[in-house]
Amino acid sequence: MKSLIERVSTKYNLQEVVQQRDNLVFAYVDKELAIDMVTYMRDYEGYAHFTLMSCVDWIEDGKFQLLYLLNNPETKTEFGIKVAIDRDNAVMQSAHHLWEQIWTYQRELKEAFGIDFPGSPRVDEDFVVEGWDDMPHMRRDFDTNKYAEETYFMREGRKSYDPATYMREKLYPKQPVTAKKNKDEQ
Amino acid sequence: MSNKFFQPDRSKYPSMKDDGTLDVDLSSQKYTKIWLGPNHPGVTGNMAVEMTLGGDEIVQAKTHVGYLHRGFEKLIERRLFVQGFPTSIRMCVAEPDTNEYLIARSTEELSGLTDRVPEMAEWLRTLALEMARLQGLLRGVPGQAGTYSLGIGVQWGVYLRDLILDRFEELTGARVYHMYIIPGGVRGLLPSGFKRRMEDNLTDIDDFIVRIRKLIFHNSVFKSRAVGSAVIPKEWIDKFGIVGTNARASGVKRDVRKDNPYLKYSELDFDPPTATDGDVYSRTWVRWQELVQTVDLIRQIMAKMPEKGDIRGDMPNALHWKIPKGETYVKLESGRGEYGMYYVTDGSSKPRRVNLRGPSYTHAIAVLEKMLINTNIADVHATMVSLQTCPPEIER
Amino acid sequence: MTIYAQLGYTFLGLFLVLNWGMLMSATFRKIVARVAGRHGIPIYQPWIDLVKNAGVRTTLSHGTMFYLGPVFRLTGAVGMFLFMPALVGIGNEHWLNFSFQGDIILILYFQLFGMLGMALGAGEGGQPHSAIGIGRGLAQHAAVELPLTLGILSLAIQYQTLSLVDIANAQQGGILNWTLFTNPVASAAIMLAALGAFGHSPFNLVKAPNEIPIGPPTEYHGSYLGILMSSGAIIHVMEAALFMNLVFGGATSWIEFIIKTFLIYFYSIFVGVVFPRFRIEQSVVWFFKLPLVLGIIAILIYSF
Amino acid sequence: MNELLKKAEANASTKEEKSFVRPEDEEREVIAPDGSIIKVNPIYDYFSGEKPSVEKPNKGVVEKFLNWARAESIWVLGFGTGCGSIEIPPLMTPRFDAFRFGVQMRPTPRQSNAFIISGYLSVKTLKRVIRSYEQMPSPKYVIALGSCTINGGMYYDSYSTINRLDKYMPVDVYIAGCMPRPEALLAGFVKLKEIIKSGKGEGANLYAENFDEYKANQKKVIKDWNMPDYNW
Repeated sequence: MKSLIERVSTKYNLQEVVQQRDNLVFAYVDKELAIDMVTYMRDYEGYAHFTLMSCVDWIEDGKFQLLYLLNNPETKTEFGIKVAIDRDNAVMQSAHHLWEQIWTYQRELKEAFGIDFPGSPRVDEDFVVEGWDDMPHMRRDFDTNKYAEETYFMREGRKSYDPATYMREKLYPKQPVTAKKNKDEQ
Repeated sequence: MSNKFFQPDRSKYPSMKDDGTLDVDLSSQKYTKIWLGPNHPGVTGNMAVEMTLGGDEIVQAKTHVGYLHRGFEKLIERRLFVQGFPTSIRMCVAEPDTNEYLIARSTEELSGLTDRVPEMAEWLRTLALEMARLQGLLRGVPGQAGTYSLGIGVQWGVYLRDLILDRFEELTGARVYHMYIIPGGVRGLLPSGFKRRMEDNLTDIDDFIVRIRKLIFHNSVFKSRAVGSAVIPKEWIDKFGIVGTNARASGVKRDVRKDNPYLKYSELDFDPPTATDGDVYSRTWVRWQELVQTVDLIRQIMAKMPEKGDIRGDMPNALHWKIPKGETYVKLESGRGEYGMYYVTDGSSKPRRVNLRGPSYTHAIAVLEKMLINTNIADVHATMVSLQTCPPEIER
Repeated sequence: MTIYAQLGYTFLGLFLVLNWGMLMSATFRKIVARVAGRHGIPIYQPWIDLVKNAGVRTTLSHGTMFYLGPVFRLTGAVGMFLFMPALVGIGNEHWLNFSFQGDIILILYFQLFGMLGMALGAGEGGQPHSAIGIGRGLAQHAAVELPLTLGILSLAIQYQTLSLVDIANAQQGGILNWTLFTNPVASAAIMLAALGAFGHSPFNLVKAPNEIPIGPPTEYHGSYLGILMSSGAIIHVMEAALFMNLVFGGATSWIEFIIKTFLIYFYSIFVGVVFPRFRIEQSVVWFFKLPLVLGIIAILIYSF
Repeated sequence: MNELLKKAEANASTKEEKSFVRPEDEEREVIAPDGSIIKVNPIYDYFSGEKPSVEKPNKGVVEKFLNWARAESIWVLGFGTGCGSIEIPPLMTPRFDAFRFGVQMRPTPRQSNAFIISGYLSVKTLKRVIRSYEQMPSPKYVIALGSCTINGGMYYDSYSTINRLDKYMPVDVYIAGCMPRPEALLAGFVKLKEIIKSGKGEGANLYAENFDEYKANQKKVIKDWNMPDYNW
């Protein structure tokens, strides 16, 4: 695993390499080099099994983080290739020619985050939601609670509590709210 | 087979273009469009297959998912780590315990508390996971014959599955959604007499295994329909990312329990079954062997597991639990194949992103659409069940 | 006997056959349930279903032929009954119905008539599953008819008649006089074809509950479905009675009728419970193999 | 920048015009077998858009007898809409055997008179549920399974699932729990039988009476309404 990381990181200028477990590595790569690197890993390093394509919305940095998680069936290791793309102009090169199932992931990401993958088959079709007219539903700034309250009918009498304050009120009703800080919350 | 005379001339069918479209004029009366599902007894769960038919043969198939979309991944982002539990286990109803393990393991690993989980809890987790696999297989193996309208096996199988659910109820207090595996360990020890009652049920299941073998695998009609139907060639395994029993039936031995052993699987003696043909018959056969193996594994676990011990490690206060920034991917072998969870935290008391990777995501969309082309409409249901498609894990 | 008395007996017989058919279908479901380990439906469930279907308020029509489909089916069922001798033998002349007016060919025609009417009616419903089910049903029916007709023709040559009453009467006087023993090859062809005629698994691809739910009757509801259910009950008994008269020596009393039809019907269930369903081309090929060969041999034996 | 603006404009204009009608349902010209050209509008030509009407029950003993038959022969539509459908197989198999109660599964809406909404309903499924429900002949009954149909349950804040089922169609029996056990379902069937026998199971007429209200609620959540108002 170590030698692989060294080999690849000089070739593709990897950043923030994190070895999470013995068999799991995450690393950032430049957007332009990403598909190239995925192809290289598949063809030359034996990472032939594509496990997962995912996306994280780092809204405070204005970035989407795409993840291509590859698996090597020989060495039983996993390599997560991460790409940061701009949140306002979210376009990424399509990888549908590499594995047959990738167009599904890209179709889902297009719908859930609004990331475009030009050239990917059926990328504009609906995936899970139908007739959606709001902003892409997995973005952080989409407030699902507000949407649900506006769209659906709440039943009267249903209440939600914050568990921490509710338990404190129920268990220690006489204690003032400005009680000592919990010791685990350091 | 004898049906060579009845094969239509497929050379005149239109073929699909690269961008997934098909040049079919529906008003030309040559083709019909039929929806299989969502309201159809022949689909697994709640999904739909939009089929363009030329005669009885499928020219093009498109899967439509999302009928079970609940937005789990969004909801979990709004909930505390511990509140995420009851939400996340409902992601896939077929084997809910797998979700429990994944989310417990991810949070433990990211907060660096993996070694606080006591040994007894690891054994109990293994037991719960194997019991979940067993109840899934008890539905799945006869269910394959059920797709060809051999319903008797299904009835026996579901009855025995109910017995396993009874044991779950005894162990965890619930029938379907158990919430047994929690961060730091499990919720309870084995009740007294559990092993004896479990052994009784396993004896019944042994009986069933023998009978189902006679009923299904020695049945000429089942063979004539399942052999050579819906074949997954070996080259497809990496190309499509096929995992689990579907890959093993095509001769590629891929099992997370062996490849990346988790929990106590390294101490157990088992060998994942394989077959070579990759058709419906071999997939069912592999699953039947796995049923035998799972029964054996549960016996091994109950024999090797210690009688008593700590079941829960020391964990932070659940209401004020914060996990430092990090990310991980945890996976396990569910009855349907590699089942994983990508978990990202950002230092707050709520997860940043949770992404579930279900095996059906590949099997039910890319593989199924490819495989259904040129099959008879009568085989669609059998193909879907043999791939073990489970819609809730596709759309979450 | 006057025509009115004959009509009275015929209607009484029809009533008996209808109820016996419903009881038999309930028994069939009970048996399947018991094999599965269940308690099963109450034995009177089909009658309640019938009343419930009659009480459904909404009735939709897709056109005239949609109305006529169940009517044709019922006509086929009643037609089969009218020209089928229920009981034969001395002293049972009033249970011969109108069989002196027609022969086996007419009965086979009525068997097809119901199906064709159903095909036209269900086709007008516009449901694609119905269309597929009809296509399958007619293809399979053609395959079933071939060995069945060959076997029947063999019997016709053997007994030198096409009249069902004469065939059944010729088999009286002992179990060894049955066609089953006097012409075993033709009997085998007929009884193998009977599996297809009853339409239970493995030949139930017309209705195929988890492929094309549920074939031709998909659009039928309410009273239409009630008519279909009752005509189905009559047809099952009548087909069993046809094979009883052809192969198993007919019946001389209602008790014998009930026992024999039940056993013949049970034979198809017995096969159906443990076998999955064929695909349509497999089913057609199956009838073109052994049953067809047996049918041809049966003809050849009596031709020379 | 200019290009981006143009793209945004293009997107905006297509969004307004975006039609949800499926290609096979679009208005088009079809060549008839005799060669003439016919204009068709499938949604209105192939389906009837007429509103349902209240179908009054019979009076006296007849209706009582029919209600008894309806109660003893409940034909359930085999449409598993949510995760509650995992408890349907145990219900129909040796352990619980609902056949004893006259409960049977039917594969087509035309032949069923009871609808089990098994758990949460996403909007996408709700559309299909409404279609199936409207195709069922009157009298028809709805059993709502699980907490999610009552008040949204644990999906109360989900953007994809509805919260209260009774705003979209009349519900006869609620079975609470997540998930309800098969015994609870059997109890629900017994309750439904009581309701039918006492003549209170008039959900279909309720739906016809308050048709406009139900339709408005349905159209509020189903953004891509591409079917006739009432699916006969």
